[in-house]
Amino acid sequence: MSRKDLATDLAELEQALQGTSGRQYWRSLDELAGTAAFQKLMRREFPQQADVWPDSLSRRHFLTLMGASLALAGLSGCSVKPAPMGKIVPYVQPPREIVAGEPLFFATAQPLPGGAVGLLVESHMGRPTKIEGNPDHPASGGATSIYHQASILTLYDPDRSQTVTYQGRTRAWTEALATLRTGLEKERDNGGAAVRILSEPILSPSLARQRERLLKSLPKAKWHVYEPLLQDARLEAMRLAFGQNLDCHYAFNKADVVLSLDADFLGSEPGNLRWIADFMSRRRIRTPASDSTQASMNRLYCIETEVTCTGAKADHRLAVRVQDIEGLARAIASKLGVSTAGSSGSAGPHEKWVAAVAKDLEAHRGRVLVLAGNRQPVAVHLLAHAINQHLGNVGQTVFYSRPVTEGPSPRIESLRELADDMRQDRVRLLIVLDANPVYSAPADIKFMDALERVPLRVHLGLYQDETARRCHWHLNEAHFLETWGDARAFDGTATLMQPLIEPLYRGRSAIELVAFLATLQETPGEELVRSRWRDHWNQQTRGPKTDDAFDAFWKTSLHDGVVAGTGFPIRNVALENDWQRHLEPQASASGASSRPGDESFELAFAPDPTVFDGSFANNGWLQECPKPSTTLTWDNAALMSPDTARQLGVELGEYAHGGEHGGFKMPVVELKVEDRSVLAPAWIVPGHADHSITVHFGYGRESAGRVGGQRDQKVGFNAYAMRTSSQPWFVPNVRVTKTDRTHLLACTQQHNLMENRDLVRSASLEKFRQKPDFASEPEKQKEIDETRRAPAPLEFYPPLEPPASTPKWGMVIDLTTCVGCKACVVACQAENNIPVVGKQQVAAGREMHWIRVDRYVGGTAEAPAEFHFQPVPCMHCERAPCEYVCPVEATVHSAEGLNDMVYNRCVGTRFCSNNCSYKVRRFNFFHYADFETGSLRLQYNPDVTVRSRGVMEKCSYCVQRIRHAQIDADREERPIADGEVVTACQAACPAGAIAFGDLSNSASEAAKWRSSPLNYALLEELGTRPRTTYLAAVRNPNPELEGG
Amino acid sequence: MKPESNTKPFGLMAEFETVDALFAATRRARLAGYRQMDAYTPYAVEGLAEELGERKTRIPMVVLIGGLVGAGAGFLMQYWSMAVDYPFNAGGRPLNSWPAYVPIAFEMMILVASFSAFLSMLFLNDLPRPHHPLFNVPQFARASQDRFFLCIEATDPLFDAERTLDFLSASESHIGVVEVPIELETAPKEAEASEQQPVTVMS
Amino acid sequence: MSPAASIKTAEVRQSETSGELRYVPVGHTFASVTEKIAELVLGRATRQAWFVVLAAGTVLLLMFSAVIVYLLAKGTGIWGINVPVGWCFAITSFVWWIGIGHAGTLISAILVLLHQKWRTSINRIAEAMTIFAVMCAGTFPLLHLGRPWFFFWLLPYPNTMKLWPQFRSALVWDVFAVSTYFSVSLMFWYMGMIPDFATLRDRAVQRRWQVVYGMLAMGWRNSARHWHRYQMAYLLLAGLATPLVISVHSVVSSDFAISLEPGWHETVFPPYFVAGALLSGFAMVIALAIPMRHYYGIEDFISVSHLEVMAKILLATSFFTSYGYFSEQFITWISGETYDKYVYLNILIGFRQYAAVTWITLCCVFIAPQLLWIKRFRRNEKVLFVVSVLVLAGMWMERYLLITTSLSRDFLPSSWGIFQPTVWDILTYVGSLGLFIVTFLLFCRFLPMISMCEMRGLLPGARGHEEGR
Amino acid sequence: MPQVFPRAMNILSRASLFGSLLVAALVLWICLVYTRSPYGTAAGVMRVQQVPFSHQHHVGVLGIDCRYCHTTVEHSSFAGIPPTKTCMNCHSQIWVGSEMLEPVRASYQSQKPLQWDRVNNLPGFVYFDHSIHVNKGIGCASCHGRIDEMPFTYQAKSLLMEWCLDCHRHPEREIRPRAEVFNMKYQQPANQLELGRQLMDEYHIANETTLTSCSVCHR
Repeated sequence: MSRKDLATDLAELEQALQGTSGRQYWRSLDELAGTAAFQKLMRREFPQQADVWPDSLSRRHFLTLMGASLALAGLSGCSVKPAPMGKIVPYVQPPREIVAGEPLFFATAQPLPGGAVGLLVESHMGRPTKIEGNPDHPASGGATSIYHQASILTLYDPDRSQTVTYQGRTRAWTEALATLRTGLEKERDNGGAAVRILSEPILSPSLARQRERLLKSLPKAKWHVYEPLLQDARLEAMRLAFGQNLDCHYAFNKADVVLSLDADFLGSEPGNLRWIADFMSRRRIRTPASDSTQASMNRLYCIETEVTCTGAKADHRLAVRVQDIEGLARAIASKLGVSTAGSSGSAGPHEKWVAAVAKDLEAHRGRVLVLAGNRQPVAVHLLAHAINQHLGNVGQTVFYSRPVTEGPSPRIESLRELADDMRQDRVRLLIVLDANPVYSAPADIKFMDALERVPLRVHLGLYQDETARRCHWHLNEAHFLETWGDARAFDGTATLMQPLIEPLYRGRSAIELVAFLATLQETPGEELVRSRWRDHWNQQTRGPKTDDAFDAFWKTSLHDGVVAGTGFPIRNVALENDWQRHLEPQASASGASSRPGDESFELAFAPDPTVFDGSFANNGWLQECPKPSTTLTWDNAALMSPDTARQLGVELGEYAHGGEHGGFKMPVVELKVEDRSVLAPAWIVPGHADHSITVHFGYGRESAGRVGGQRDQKVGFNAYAMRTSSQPWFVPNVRVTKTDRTHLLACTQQHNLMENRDLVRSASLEKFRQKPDFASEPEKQKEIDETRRAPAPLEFYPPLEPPASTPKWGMVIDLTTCVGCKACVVACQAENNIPVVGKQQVAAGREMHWIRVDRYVGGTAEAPAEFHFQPVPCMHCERAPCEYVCPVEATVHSAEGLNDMVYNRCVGTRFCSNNCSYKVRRFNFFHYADFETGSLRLQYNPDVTVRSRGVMEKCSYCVQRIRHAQIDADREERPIADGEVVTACQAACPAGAIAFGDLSNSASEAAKWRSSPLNYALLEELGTRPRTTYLAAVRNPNPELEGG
Repeated sequence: MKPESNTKPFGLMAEFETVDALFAATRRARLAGYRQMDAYTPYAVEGLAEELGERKTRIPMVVLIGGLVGAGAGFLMQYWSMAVDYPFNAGGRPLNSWPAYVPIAFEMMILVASFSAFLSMLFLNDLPRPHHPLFNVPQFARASQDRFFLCIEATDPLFDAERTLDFLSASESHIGVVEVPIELETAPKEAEASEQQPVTVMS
Repeated sequence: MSPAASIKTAEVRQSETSGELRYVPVGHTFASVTEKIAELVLGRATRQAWFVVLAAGTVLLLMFSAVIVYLLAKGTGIWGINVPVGWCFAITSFVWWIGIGHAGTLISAILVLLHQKWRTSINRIAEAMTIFAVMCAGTFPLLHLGRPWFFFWLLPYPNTMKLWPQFRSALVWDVFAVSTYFSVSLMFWYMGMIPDFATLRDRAVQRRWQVVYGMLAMGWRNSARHWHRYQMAYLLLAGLATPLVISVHSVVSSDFAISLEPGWHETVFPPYFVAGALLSGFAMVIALAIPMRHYYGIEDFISVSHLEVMAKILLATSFFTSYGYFSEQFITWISGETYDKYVYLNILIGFRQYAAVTWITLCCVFIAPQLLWIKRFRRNEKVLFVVSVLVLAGMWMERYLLITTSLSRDFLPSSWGIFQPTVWDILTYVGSLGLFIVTFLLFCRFLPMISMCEMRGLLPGARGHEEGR
Repeated sequence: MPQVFPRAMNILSRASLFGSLLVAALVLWICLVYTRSPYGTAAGVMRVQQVPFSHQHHVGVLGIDCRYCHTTVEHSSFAGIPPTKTCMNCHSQIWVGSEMLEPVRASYQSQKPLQWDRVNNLPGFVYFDHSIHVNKGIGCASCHGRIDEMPFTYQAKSLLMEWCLDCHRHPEREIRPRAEVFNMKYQQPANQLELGRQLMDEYHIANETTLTSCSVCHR
C-alpha cells in the first residue's frame, strides 16, 4: 500500500468524519463502515508487515490534541521540517469532563470465567487506551491479568464483526429485530416450547433478571448454559458433598500449608488474581538481615501433570499423569485418617512424599488448604472437601457461598439435552448468546449437525465465529467497554459497567437483546441496569427512597467500581454423612485405570495459558505473549517430558532463524483416540509428567480472524476435536505415533539451563535464616579478592556523579513472589505501543517485548529440581554498556538515572543491542508498527512515540508516566510522593513482585526492598551498576523431603 | 647558422643519453657559475638536486606543523563537543574521557599531515603547471621516458645566448643543444615542421 | 619480446642473479620498460577476456545495486540478523574488505621505508587494490544502518539539534579512521602516478588522451628539483601511512574490543586484527598478480621471485594471525572466566554450524599456508593461487565467527540465539565483489599498473654515476 | 609534441584545484543556512484561516486574556483551541451580521466544528507541555511572540531544537514573574539575569543537566 493512496484514504475518511464531536464521533465511524476508504483501512493485512517508506514517528499527532476530530497530521515523521501542518479541529460544544491532553479514568469490570474483575480504564479524548486494575475491587486489588490488558486490543480489533448479517449479507439491526419479533410472536401461543437460548454462565445480575422476564413471558422456553472449560466434576462433587450447588472460596493468606491437586491457582487464568495476591502475601520476605531467623513463609505442595505456574512456584512438586493424581489423593487422605471408601489409593513410588505431606498437613491443622483442580474426577474433589473439613480448615481457610453464576449451572448435560432437542426438531428458534459451541463442544455431542436442523438460528457475538457462520442471523455484540452492564466478582461483589465509548459498530449487549426478547421492544441498556439496581437499592436502603438518593448511590457505585455490600454471605455447610458412598472408584468420571507402573500414554487437556478457551484467539498481544512454561507463541503443541519424547523418537528439529531464541521445526505426532485423531507438533517440556501428553484448547480456529486463524490459514490445531463429554479432561490409552511431517514452532527461550551462572539466586528458608545475605555473597567475596589483589578500587575513570536533588529512579523485582503469569509483558505492550510482529518474526528472534520473563530450570532438563521465573526489563545501568557505544547519542543517561532511548535520533547501528549484557533492547528490523489499520491506531498511547522502521527501542521505566507525575508535582511545587509513579508492569503484577521508586528516598518502597539482604544485581560482576535489581528467590521446602 | 629568435628564449637545453653525462655537465655548469638551471630525468636521481644547488626542503617542517595542528584540532573538537557544548552522561563515563578521544585525534593528525605533505609538494614545485616553455621542445617528450636534459635558463645572470650555447655544446657526450622558446610564434602544426632540425653546433 | 620468451629468459637469469638484482626485470632498458608498460594503456587493443570479466563484474555490480534498493525499501530485516546477533554479514564483509586493503598500504608504505626493491613491481597494483577494497568496505557500514538516510549524523557538523557525534563510540572512530585511510591512500596512489601520467601524456598520440593524462600529470616535467621535493613528500607520506594502516585496523578491532561481550572484550584484538588484515591482503595481491602477469605478459616485471617473497610474507602473517587464535584460547582457559570459556568452547565444539566453520577456518588460515615452507610450492603459481584463495575465504569466515559466536552465546542463556544467513545476506556480499572487479579492471585498462619511473630507477645503469665516482 | 595546453591552463588548473574545495564548503554552508531559514522552519509565515481571526484585535485592542479561549493552558499539556461556543458567547450579540463570521455561525448551527490550520506544530516525537512552562514563569510571548500584534497569526520562533535548548540551558534569560506570564507587553527588566536566577530558586526550576536530558522532551 503506497503512502499516497493511504493518504487519500485517510483524507477521505477525514472528510466523512468531519463535523462530529465528542463521543458522537464514534457513531459516525459506524455509519462510515460502508465507505470504501474505511473498508480498505480496516481490511489491512495484520499483523503489519514491513512497509516501504513511511517513517512516521509522528502519527501520534492524530491521537493527541486533535481531540474529537480525525485530523490526520502529515505522514512524514522526523524527515523534513517544518513538521507537517495538519488541521486542528476544536469541539463545537465542549464536553464537560474532558480536558484536552489529559487522560481520564473510568471504573468498569470485565466478566470472565471465574468472576468479573474490576478495572479502571484510561481514556484519552474519548478513546480508551489502557486498562488498569481497580484497587477497590476484591477480585483485582489493582492487579490485572493478560486477558484484561489485552481486552483493549479486542475492542479495536478490525476483525470484530461490524454489522448484523443474514446468511453472510449485511443487514440492519431493525431487520434482525423484526425477524425475531415475528419469530417469537409465533412461539408465544405455545409458551415458547420450541425456543432455546444458549448462553455462557451468567455473571450479570441484570442479565439474570432479563432471563427471568423472558422465561416469564415464554414459560416453556429453555435456557441452556455452556462453558468450554467444563466443571461437571466440581459441581457434581458439590452436590454429592453438600447436597447443593456452592462456590468454594480460599483464604490463601491464612494458609500455612497448601496442597494443590492439579489446581493451577497461580496460573494466568482470569479469576486467579486475588488468589495469587493472597498466596504471595505469605511468601514476601521483608525481614532485615538482623532478625532473619524470624522470617516465615507458607509451604506449597503441588501434584500436577504439565508444568504450570503453580507447579513452578511449589516447594515440592510431583509430576504424574492426571489419572494418577486420584490415587495419590486417596493415599494422602487415608494417611490423614479420612475414610477413602473403595480404594485407599496407593502412592506407588511416592510413598515417602505422601507420608511427609500428610504429616505436614496434620501438623498445621486449621491452617491448611487443599484444593482440587477442574480436571480431576469427582472423587478427588470430594476428598479435598473431606480433608479440609477433617483438618478443620472450613471456616479458617476454606469458605462456601452460593454460586456466583445465576441461572442453571453449566453442566455438559445441559448442552447435550439441547443438542438432542435440536436433533429431534423440538427447536424452532435458537438464540446463542456469546457462546461458540460449534467450535468448542465435545466431539461426541456433534453439536454442529444438530444445529443445522434448527429453522431459525440467531447468534450474538463479538466475532463472526464458527457458530455465527452456521446461524442464519449474526448480531454484532457490543464490547464490554462499549456498553452498560454489571457483573459479579468471585465473591458476589457486583460492579456496574459503563461504556467508555459509543459502540464502534453499533453493537448491542446481551442484556439489551434478552430484554427485547422478553418485551419485544427496545430498551436502552442503561435503563435496564439502572432499574435492576434501583430495585436492589430499594430493598437495601433504610433512608428515603428518593431519586436523588438513588442517583447518589448510583454515582458512587459507578465511581468506586463496586456496589457496596453485594458480596455473598458465607454459608456454614457440612459434608453429607453418606458422602463416602460416592468415592467408589467407578464413580470417578475418569474411568481411568490408575494402576501404578502402567505405561500407557495419556492425553490431557488444558486451557491455553494465553488464548484461554479460544475466545481470545484473535488477539495479537495474547498470541505473541510467550506461554509461561514453554515460551511458545502463536501455536499450541503436544507437550511431553524429555523421557516421553525419547520414547517417541521426538527431538529438536532444524532451527529457525533465531535458533533457540526463535524456534524449531518440530516433528508432528498423531494423537489417536478411537476414531478421533489430530496432528500436533511435539514440544519437549522439562518437568512434564512422563507418559502424559498435554494439549491446549483455543487453537485451530476456523473463523477467528486474521490473527487467530481462518479456514484457509489455521493457527495451531483444535484440541476440542479430541474431547468427549465422558472424558472431558483426559483420555487414557491414547495412541501416539510420530509422523515424518514437521511444523515450525516459534518460541522465545528454548535454553532452559542456567549453565552454572548465578542468574537467579535462590535458597531455602532455612539457609536464609542462617545466612540472610547468601544472594549478595558472591560479589562480597569477589570484592574482597579484588581489593586484596589491587588495593585501589579497580576504576580506570573517575566516576561521573549525577547532579544532586533529582530522584534516582530504580526498580526491584522479587523473584520469590513472581509467578511468571506474563501480565507485565502484555501490560507493557499496551502501555508502550509495542507492535505485534507475527510468528515468522518471532521465529527469527525479533519479538519486541520490552519486558520478558526468563524461565530457568534448576538441576537437569531430565529431572528438574526447581523452576525459576525472572522478569527482565531494561536494567537502566548506571554504567550502561549500550550508551558509550552509540555513535549519535541516541541512548544516554538522564539526570534521574534513566537510560533514555531517543528514537528519533537513532540511526540503527544496533551496537547498543550487541553490547547490552542483558539483551533487553529491541530493534525495528521492519516497519512493524501498524499505522494503516485505522481502528488499531485509536488504541495507541498518545504519550509514547510510535516507533518506525530502523530504530532501537527498549523499556523506558514508563518515562511518560514519570514525566506526567513530575509535571503535576512541579506545578504544585512539591516533591513526587512515593508510589505516585507506577510503571505499567508494576501496576499489572498480581503478586506485587515489582517495586519502583526513588532510591534516593530511603522511605520509598523500592529503596526498602533494595536494602533487603536478598537484594542482588543481575551480572553485577560486569560493573554495569544496574538500577533494576532482584530479591533472591526463597523457597520453603519440607526438611523431611530435602535431598529426598 | 644561429637561431634567430625575436624574443628572449626561456633558456638553452642540452640533451644526454646517460645519467653520468648529465651529472658531468651539471657539475661543469655549476663550476662555470651557472645557477639558474635545472636538470630533467625520467626518474628520481639521487644527488642531482644537490649538484644543482638545492638545499634541504621545508616540507618536513610543514608536515610536522600540519600534524600537530590536526591532532590538536581533533582532540579539542571532541573535548569541546563532549564536555563543553552539550555534556551528556554516556555510560557513566567522565565528560573528558580522553583515552576515547585519542584515536580520532590520531587520525586527524595523519589526515592533516598527509595533506600538508602533498599540497606543500605541489606548492613548492609550483604545480599544477600544465603549460611550460620546456614543452615547446619536441625532444623534451623523452625527459619522461629515457633521456636526460640540462637546461640553463635565460634568467641566469651569466646567461648569454652565444656563450652559453657554446658552453653547453662543449659538454661531452651530449646529443644536442636546443634553444627553448618561451612562446611558439606559430601554431603547433607548422611549428612542428620548422623545429624538425634542432640547431646544433659542432665542436 | 614474446611473453613466452621473456618468462623463459626471466627464469634463467633469475636463477643466476642474486641479491636485490633478482627483482629487476631482465634485459630491459629505460625505453623498453617505458614502452612495455605505457603500451598496456595506450596501445594494445584490449583483448576479449578483459571484456568478458568486466561483463561478469558489471552483472554482479548491477545485482549489488538492486539488492541495495531492496534493502533501503524494506529494511535490514531482509538479512538474517536478530537480537542477540545484531551484526553479521555486513560487518563481517566490512572488516574483511578493510583488511584486504591493508596489504596495499603495507607494500607501498612500509616496504618503501624498508627499501624493499621488489615492491616496485607490485606496489601500484596493491595500492589500487587498497582503494577499491576500501570503497567496498565503506558501503557496508552505511548499508547496515537501520536508517541509512541519516548517516550524516555520524559526522560533526553544526546542526539544528546542537548535537555532535558521541566520540566515545568506536563507530565514530571508524568513520574517521576509514575516511582518513581512504583519502590518504588515494592521495598516496595518485602522487605515485604523477610522473607516469607525464610519461603517458608525452607518449599519447591522440589529443584526447594527451589532455586527460596531461591534466592528471599537472604539468609534471621531471625537473630534478621537483624530484627532490617529490621524493621527500613521498617518503613522508609513506611514514604517515605506516602508523595509519596499523591504527585503522586497530580501530576497527575496537568495534569489538571496547565492548563487554565475552569473546569481543579482548586486548589481543588490535595486533591480531592487523595481522589478519595483512594476511588476507597479501593473499589478495597474490591472487590478483598471478593471472595478471600472464594476461598482460609482464612475467618479467612480476617474476616468480616476487611471488616467492610474497609467499614468505603470507606464511609469516599466517603465523601471527594463528598466534592470535591460540593466545585467545589460552588466555581464556587460564583466566577461568565463565562467559569467555563458554564462548570459546562454543567456537571449538559449538552449537550447530559454528564449530564446523571454526575448523574449516583453521585449515584455510593456518594449515594451508604451511605448504609454503617448501620452496617448490612457493615458486609454484598454481599452489600459491589456491593457497591464497583459501586464505581469503578463511579470513572471511574467521571474521564471521568472531562476530557471531560471541553475540549468540553471551551472558544470559535465556536470550541465546543464533544467526542464519538469508539469501540477501549472501547477495549483498557477493555484490560487493562486483564493485571491486569492475573498478579494478578499469584501473588495469586506463592507468599504468606498474610504476614506470620507479622501475627505471631500478634498471642497471640507472645509478651509473655512483659506480662512476 | 609535449606542449598540450595553452598558458591560460596554469591559472585555470590552480583555480579549479582550490575552487573545488571552496564550492564544497559553500554548498554545506547553504544547507545549514537553509534549514534555519523560514523556508526550513516556517517561522513568520502568515496563514490565512477560513475565519480571519485577529489576535491583534482580540488581545491587543480588546485586551481579552489568553486563558479566556485557551482554557487548559495552565493545567494541561495542550493549551486548548476554543470551541465554537466560546466564539458565540460574544458573537451571538455583537457582529451578528458580519459575514466574516459566517463560518462560525454555520458551525454553531450545523454542529460541524471549525477547522483551523495548525500554526505552531512540533514533530510527533516532541512532547511539549504548556502547563509546566506557564507555571514556571515562561511567558506566552517568549515562544509565541507578540501575539497581540498579529492580525494574522504566524509561528514566531523557529521551534528548532537548538532554539528550545537555548532556553533550557539558560532559563534565567526568559523567566518572568508568574503574574506577568500572560502579559504580552511585558518588558524584561535591566537586571533580568539576576531576577531570573532569583525566580529559578523561587520556582524550584531544575538544573541544566535535568532540563537538557533527552527524556524531558522525547519519549
